[in-house]
Amino acid sequence: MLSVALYITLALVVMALLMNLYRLTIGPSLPDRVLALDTMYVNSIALIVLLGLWLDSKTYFESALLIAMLGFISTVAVCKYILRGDIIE
Amino acid sequence: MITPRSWLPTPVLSLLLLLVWLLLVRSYAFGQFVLGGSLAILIPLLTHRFWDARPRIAKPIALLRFIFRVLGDIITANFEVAYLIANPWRKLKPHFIEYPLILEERFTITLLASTISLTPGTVSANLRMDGKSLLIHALNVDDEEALIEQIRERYERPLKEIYEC
Amino acid sequence: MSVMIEALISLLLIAGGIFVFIGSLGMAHLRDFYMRLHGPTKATTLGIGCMLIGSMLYFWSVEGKPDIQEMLITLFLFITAPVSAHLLAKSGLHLRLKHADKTQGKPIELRAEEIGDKPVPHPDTGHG
Amino acid sequence: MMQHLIVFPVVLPLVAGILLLYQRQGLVRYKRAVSVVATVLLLFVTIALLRQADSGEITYYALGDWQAPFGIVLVLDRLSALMLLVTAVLAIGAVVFACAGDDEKGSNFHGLFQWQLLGINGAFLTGDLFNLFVFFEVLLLASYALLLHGGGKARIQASVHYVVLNLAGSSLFLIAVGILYGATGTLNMADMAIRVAELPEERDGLVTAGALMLLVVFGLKAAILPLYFWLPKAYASAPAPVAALFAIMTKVGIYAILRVYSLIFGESAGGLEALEHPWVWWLSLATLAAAGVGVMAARDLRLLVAYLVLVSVGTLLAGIGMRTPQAVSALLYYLIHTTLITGGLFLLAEMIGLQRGKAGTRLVKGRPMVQGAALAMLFFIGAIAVAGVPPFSGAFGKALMLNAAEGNQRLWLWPLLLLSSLASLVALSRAGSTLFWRSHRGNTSGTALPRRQWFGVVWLLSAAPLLVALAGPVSSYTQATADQLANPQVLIRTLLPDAGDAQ
Amino acid sequence: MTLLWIALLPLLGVLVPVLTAQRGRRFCSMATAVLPATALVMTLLNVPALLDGEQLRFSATWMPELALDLAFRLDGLTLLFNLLILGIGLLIILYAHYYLAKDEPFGRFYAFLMLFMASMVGISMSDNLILLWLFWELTSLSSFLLIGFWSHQSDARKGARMALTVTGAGGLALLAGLLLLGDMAGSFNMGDVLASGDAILADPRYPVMLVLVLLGAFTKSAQFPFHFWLPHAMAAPTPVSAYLHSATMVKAGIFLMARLHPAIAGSELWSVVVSLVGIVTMLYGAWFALVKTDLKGILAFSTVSHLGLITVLLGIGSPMAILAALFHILNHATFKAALFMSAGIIDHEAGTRELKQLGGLKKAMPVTALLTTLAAAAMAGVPLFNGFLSKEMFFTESLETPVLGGISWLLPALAALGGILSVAYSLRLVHAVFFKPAREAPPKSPHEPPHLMRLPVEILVVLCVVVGLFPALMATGLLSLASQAVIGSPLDFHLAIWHGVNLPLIMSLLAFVVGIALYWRHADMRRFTQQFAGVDARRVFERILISIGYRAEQAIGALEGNSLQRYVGWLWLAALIMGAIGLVQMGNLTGSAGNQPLDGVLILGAGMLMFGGVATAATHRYRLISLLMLSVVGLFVALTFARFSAPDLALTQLSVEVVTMILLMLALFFLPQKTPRESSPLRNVRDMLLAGSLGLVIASLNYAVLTRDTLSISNFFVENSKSGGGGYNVVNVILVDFRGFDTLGEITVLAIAGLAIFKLLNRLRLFMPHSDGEGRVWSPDRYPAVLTSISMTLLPLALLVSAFIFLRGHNQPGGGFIAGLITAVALILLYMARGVEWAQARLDFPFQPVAVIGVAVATLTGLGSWLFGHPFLTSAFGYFSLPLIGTFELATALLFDLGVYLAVVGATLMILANLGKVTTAHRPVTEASEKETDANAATPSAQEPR
Amino acid sequence: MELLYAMTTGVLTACGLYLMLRGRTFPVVVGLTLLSYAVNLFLFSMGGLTTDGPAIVSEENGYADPLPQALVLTAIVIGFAMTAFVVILAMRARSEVGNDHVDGKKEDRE
Ligand code: NA
Ligand code: NA
Repeated sequence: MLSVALYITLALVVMALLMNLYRLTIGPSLPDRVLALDTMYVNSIALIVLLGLWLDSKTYFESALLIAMLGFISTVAVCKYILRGDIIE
Repeated sequence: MITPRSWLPTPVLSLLLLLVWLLLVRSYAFGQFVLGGSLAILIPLLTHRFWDARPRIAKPIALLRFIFRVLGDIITANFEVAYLIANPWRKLKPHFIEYPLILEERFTITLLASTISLTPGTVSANLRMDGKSLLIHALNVDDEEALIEQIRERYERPLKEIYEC
Repeated sequence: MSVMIEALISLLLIAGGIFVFIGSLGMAHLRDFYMRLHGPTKATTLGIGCMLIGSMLYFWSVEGKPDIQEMLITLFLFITAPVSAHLLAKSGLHLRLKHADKTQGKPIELRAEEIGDKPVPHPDTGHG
Repeated sequence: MMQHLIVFPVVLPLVAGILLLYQRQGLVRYKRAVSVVATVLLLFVTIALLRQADSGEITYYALGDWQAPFGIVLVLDRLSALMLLVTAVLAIGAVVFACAGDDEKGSNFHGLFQWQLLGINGAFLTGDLFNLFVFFEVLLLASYALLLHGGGKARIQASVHYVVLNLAGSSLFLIAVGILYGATGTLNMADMAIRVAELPEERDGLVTAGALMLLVVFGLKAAILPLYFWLPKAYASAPAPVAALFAIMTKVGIYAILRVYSLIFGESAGGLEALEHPWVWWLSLATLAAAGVGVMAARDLRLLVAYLVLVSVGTLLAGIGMRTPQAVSALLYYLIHTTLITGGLFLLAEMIGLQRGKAGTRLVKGRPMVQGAALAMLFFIGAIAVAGVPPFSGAFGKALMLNAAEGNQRLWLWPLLLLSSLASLVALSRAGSTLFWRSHRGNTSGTALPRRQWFGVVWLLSAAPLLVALAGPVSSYTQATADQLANPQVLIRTLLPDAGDAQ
Repeated sequence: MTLLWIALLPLLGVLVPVLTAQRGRRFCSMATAVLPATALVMTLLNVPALLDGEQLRFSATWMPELALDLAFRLDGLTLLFNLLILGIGLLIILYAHYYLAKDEPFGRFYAFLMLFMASMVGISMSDNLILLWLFWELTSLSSFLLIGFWSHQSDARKGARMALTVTGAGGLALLAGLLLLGDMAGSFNMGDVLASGDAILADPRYPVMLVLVLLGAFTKSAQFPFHFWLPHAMAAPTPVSAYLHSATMVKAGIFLMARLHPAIAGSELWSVVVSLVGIVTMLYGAWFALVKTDLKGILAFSTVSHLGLITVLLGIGSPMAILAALFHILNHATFKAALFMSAGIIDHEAGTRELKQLGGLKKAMPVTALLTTLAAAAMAGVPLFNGFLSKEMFFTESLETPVLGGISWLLPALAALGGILSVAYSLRLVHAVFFKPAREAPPKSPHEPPHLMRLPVEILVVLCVVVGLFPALMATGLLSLASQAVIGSPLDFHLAIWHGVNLPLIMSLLAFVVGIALYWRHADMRRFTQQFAGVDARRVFERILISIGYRAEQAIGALEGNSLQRYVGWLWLAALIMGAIGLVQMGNLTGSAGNQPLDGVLILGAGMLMFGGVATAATHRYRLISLLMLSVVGLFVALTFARFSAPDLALTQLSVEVVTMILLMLALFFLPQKTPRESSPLRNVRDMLLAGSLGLVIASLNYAVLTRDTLSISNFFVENSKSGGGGYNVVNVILVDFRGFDTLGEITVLAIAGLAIFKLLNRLRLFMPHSDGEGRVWSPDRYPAVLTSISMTLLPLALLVSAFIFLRGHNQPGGGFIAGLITAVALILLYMARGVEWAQARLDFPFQPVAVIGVAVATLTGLGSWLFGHPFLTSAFGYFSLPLIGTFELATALLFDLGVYLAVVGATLMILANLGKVTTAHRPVTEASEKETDANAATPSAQEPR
Repeated sequence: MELLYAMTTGVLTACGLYLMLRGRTFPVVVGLTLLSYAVNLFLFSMGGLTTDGPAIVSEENGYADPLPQALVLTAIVIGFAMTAFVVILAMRARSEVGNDHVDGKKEDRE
């Protein structure tokens, strides 16, 4: 049962990622692309979690944590760039 | 003279850090308490200079109540949004709303803005530089005033109560 | 692992997957940037949260001891997601992205004439 | 302490660098003292190492006490000892010269200088392919920083080319190391030699690809023909003491080629033996030709010296391309000579430029120099040496190289080497007569040059007569070095006593 | 040992004038003369031994690898030359003492002269081919210095360079020739070489060797067509012309041919080439001697001519011809040196060497006139002078030797022609200077020179006469020794003035009659020559050099092109070829190892990566978008690492990726936001092809490795990680222990990057755009409040996470590097959220020491193992127990990792914070020099980047 | 799977190589970064691809080859340092030369 659920979830996440990619590619605006990238980061946390379940291992927990943290920071940086140009001022 | 003020400037934060440490290490051995405890003391000492004067929590119980309310709202909000997004026949009525703030502290305003973003169909889009109003984008709004009133009563006033009295 | 727990975990996972999917779907197909912002901010965050809780329950039950590490990630997401949404919206407003026509309310951010400053020619337009 | 001596050439500059870099500000005198003392100590250490290596025994140092092939080992044989000594000698000239004031034209000169030495020494000592990469990066990044020391448009522009190309080269290095690791499963060069000898034939293609790509990387560092283009401008625009130190940088590439291919692709490699050979040989000749043309074309003394470096690169690589112990011996002698002399010439060019005021080092009529006679004498010595004219070291090196060529090799090497010598001679005589003879009439102006600068130049250029006076011992050392390189089995057995029978 | 001293004394003599120059010219001149005089005496002292038939040799090993010995010999030939070199050298010193003007640097002049003398003696005495070459090249160098002595004159500079170029080129050819010769003879020892003539002649490489050696000899001895440098060498002071360019240096080529005669001369090739070149040179030189109007020019061309004559004799090669050659060497040296010195005296006293301005000097300088006339008579071959004798011998040999086969009659005819010309120019020289009235007045009013200045001329002229009168007495001994040295066996000969009336005598007489007649009709001849446009060899030479320089510049420009794109293109092409060679050699790309199955997630990941890569490249003109695409690649690379069991890598990649993004965006602000479309489509296609092909090669190699079994040494690491390194995380144990040395280098690189970037940022002037690429002014909200609040909340959390990642690194994924980056990124978030000023005020410590301390901690950890007698970087770990806490592990590796952590934090902050700082609009100092910044650093308000 | 992996590194490498052949500093830097990602993937795979076996001792499954991982880690760090340097060098070059052409010239010659 769990593995079926895993498959279904994986499929959903994969589709989500593809939609992120779609938005990233077509834009049209810069914030759209950034939003898509940010979402891609978050969705890849899902991938990592599912990988951990699949392999029955918690080794990848920190990767997920870092993606959450660093994805946020890179989004902040790009937004700052759009807003102010100079991200450290 | 070493007072708790000087070596433990933010006890709540320290407690939180200790908790997070235990979450991280997945062990509740005494050694980890020692290690986590020292970090929980050390890190605030190192970082308190980065903290602005922060409003104190006046009513912790109210805070808890607030948190649970928001959690519940998040869940319902999500179902609502999911429905709005997934249902292709539903006509959306997006709306930009000016929300006049009564909160004054930046930190609490941030909490409010985050709460708004996480809950039903609203995203806080811009906190005006004067800190007096918040621009909110709502996905589907029939009555602007009702929404403002809802936010005011459900989130802003409790926050004001918790932090600013 | 009991069937009940397994079912619960499966449910959480699939629910998470659906939320994640819907979040991205919203981002992909809604009409303007401000609307697209809603999906990832809420649905995706909750979706990941569900999956994390599923994972937490799984390892809890497999290893037999309480293990709520995943809550940390969830906490993180709940702290950061609204902030990034806020900043993104701010960026969108700054760039004066068009909103769908049916949107009600005209924020001053999008009223060009009220900003008042004139665009300065960018030094790089001529390259070099 | 003696058993740790091998690691000193790495640790000493590392520690000196730490002391120097700990604070960016600080007493100039203190920094100079630390830097010079560290470099002099390095010289003593390398002399001791050379004597140790000259016994003929190969010694090694297992870092972290992890034996080869698992840990990283530093290998001291005649070749590495020689390269270390040359580096230290060169470094003393450069660092003392810098103490005359060049070091204060930007931040952190001495610390970076020491760490540059760290990278160079590490590259000469290491017996591990990936560690070689790491040290390459250390020395490259330090060289980027030093190249920029003092700033200026020309330097920046030259740096862009130099840096980007070398970064591209680093990527190729990783790919090549990766392939070799994938094909052989090891990183230790001695171990790799054993494994290459035993490898099934179906892996030959992989090893070939890895080895040849590695050759591209080393060729880039060594500045072989289609890859040398970064060199002239970078060297010509570098601050003088840095340019002087750079004289050893191309030799790092040459060393690497010599080391890797003699060790791994020696006789035991079967079908893969000497796989680098045709490339090195033909491209070295082409390099020699291009360098000769460049020498004739250069209109600036620094650029001229840079092309002379390139001539030496062509010559040295030709020595590798001949692949006989005699040729290797010849190239090593030539290497000592060319490193020190071109280093000295870079320093000298700076002094000449300083005294000529606005004309700088451009080969145009300029004002007469205050200390023209002494500078002219040094220039004359350096020019004679570098052009390969007796009575100085270059002539001996060149004669050795020519003599080492055999059979058909002579047909190619001799004309090219001799013509490039002629080009050098013509160009240098033109340069010398323009700089020292063709000056404007009238009063000399400008101030006397600091003593430290004189010391640096004299120190390096004195190699020219010394290498002649000591030609016997030096060349017998290089001959022994070449013989040692021709018999990599000794090194392999020393590092991997258990695997010795595998051959 | 005496031989060594003879060779070395002149060399030591170089130092004498340098050291004594301050003590006045008289002292200096005398001191300088001492050593060569001693060497001369020592040479003469060896004559008895030589006459006894002793082999005088000295040999010491110098450089066995090059077969180079410090080997000298003294035989007849050497004796002859040593006498010439040292004897005339001494006279020249005397002459120069008077010749040089008061304010000229005589010390330097003497030093150069001694250097030349030493190298000439070396050539003459060398008993080793390489040694000979060394001295040979030294003569070129000293000649360069001496010709260029009056360096303020353009003539002198150019003449010097031309001489150096020609003789230097010849010297290089000679080196090749001598190396070949030594190879053919199997030894570089002169004796061995001279003894292996047969083997050498039989060697197939003989012609090549001969040509090379002769190139050396001909250039040095100014043989046609390499003669042109010699007349221009006359820009040198006259003592130099007399010494180098008539008496000695130009004889070096002749010497070489004589010296190597037994080894290389026995072939037809030799006879034909050498005699032909000689005869052409002889006539050519003589002709120009006749038409030149510069006194030294006439002498120079006559020297060329006489050298040609000697060369012909060596080409003929019969024993008597060689004898004649040696005799003429001696004779020419005496009369030509005398003539040059006379010319110098005339120049010195009259202020000009131009024939037009000279004339009738007989009255003003009678003694000089007499001396010059006598010397010129010797040159013309007038009987009773030494020149007559050797010229007679030349005529005789030209008649007797069938060198040129069927046209052998040509040789005596041409020889006679040479004689005619030499009579004519000698006559002209004397007549025009001393007897004919002057057409114009000379610049100075001439008078006799000081007596001692004339003394050398007198001595030489006396020699000319004495040898001419008593040849048997004066020259037989020396010549028999010399000829024996060349021919190898004693030669029976008799020198006499009168051989009866024979064909050579008739040729001599003919030469006189026609020669005088020719001078009579000199004016017609001048008119005849003036039809031919004069070719100035020097100008041609200069033009050739300039054009070579120009062409070289163009060629190198075309090759290098100052184009990074081209350089990178070459690099890729090289890699492509090399990789492709490996692939071609590979029989089967797919190896034996099994293929693992694919799944959807893998396909998605691969697709994302490929798409991201292609999109990055495709959108590169829109830089920010390209960056976002790059970010996708970075994210999925991290996920790939995670997928293939490399959690450490995933963590590292993630953190590096974010920092890289921030960095790139910081930089992008100051760069153009878009790339102009400037590459031609053709170029784009070419680049794509190149990149694509190399990509294909890399992919193929990757595939080939992946489908083969690994043979890795890694099991060792897995097995020893816990027991030997004390950690469960093998990757981390490799990093901090097994290969800790790599890591030490790596953090050093990081620290250097920080330092290097600091250098780059120094005095950086940046243009701050007021608006973005579309012309929109920036948002006025510098620090959005929401972000500000959240950054403060995240910092302690991030630090905690970073501590967690750091501490667990040894056993679980993590480690100092990742922890360091997390810390740094969290701090950078503060910079972004609150601005530089705010953050800097709170992070009030400089970053450089942090980075360096990091390296220091790692280094000290490594050094610590020395205390326990272990090699650098040996790790130690242990398990300790404390009450309540239980057992825990302490490892030095953790300390090492702490160093890594500090280095990363320090370096990253140095990079990012400094950059952020530099780029901040309201920083007060933009162009502050670093020194000022450094000086300010002491004050708390200092604005320097850290 | 191996084929797909190899194709991926190939495509990424090619894109990086292509960008490095551009004439402006920024694309070159981006290309360099992309190339180093590709190279890291390449180097990483030289020990083979292991799906379930992080090199943490005591997990029962087969281990991934830890050595390439350690090498890649070092390579990532060094690559980061180099990228940082070259980015800022590009900025500096622009401020000195006035444009961002890799050869410091405005017009393209081809
Ligand atoms: Na979000
Ligand atoms: Na900034």
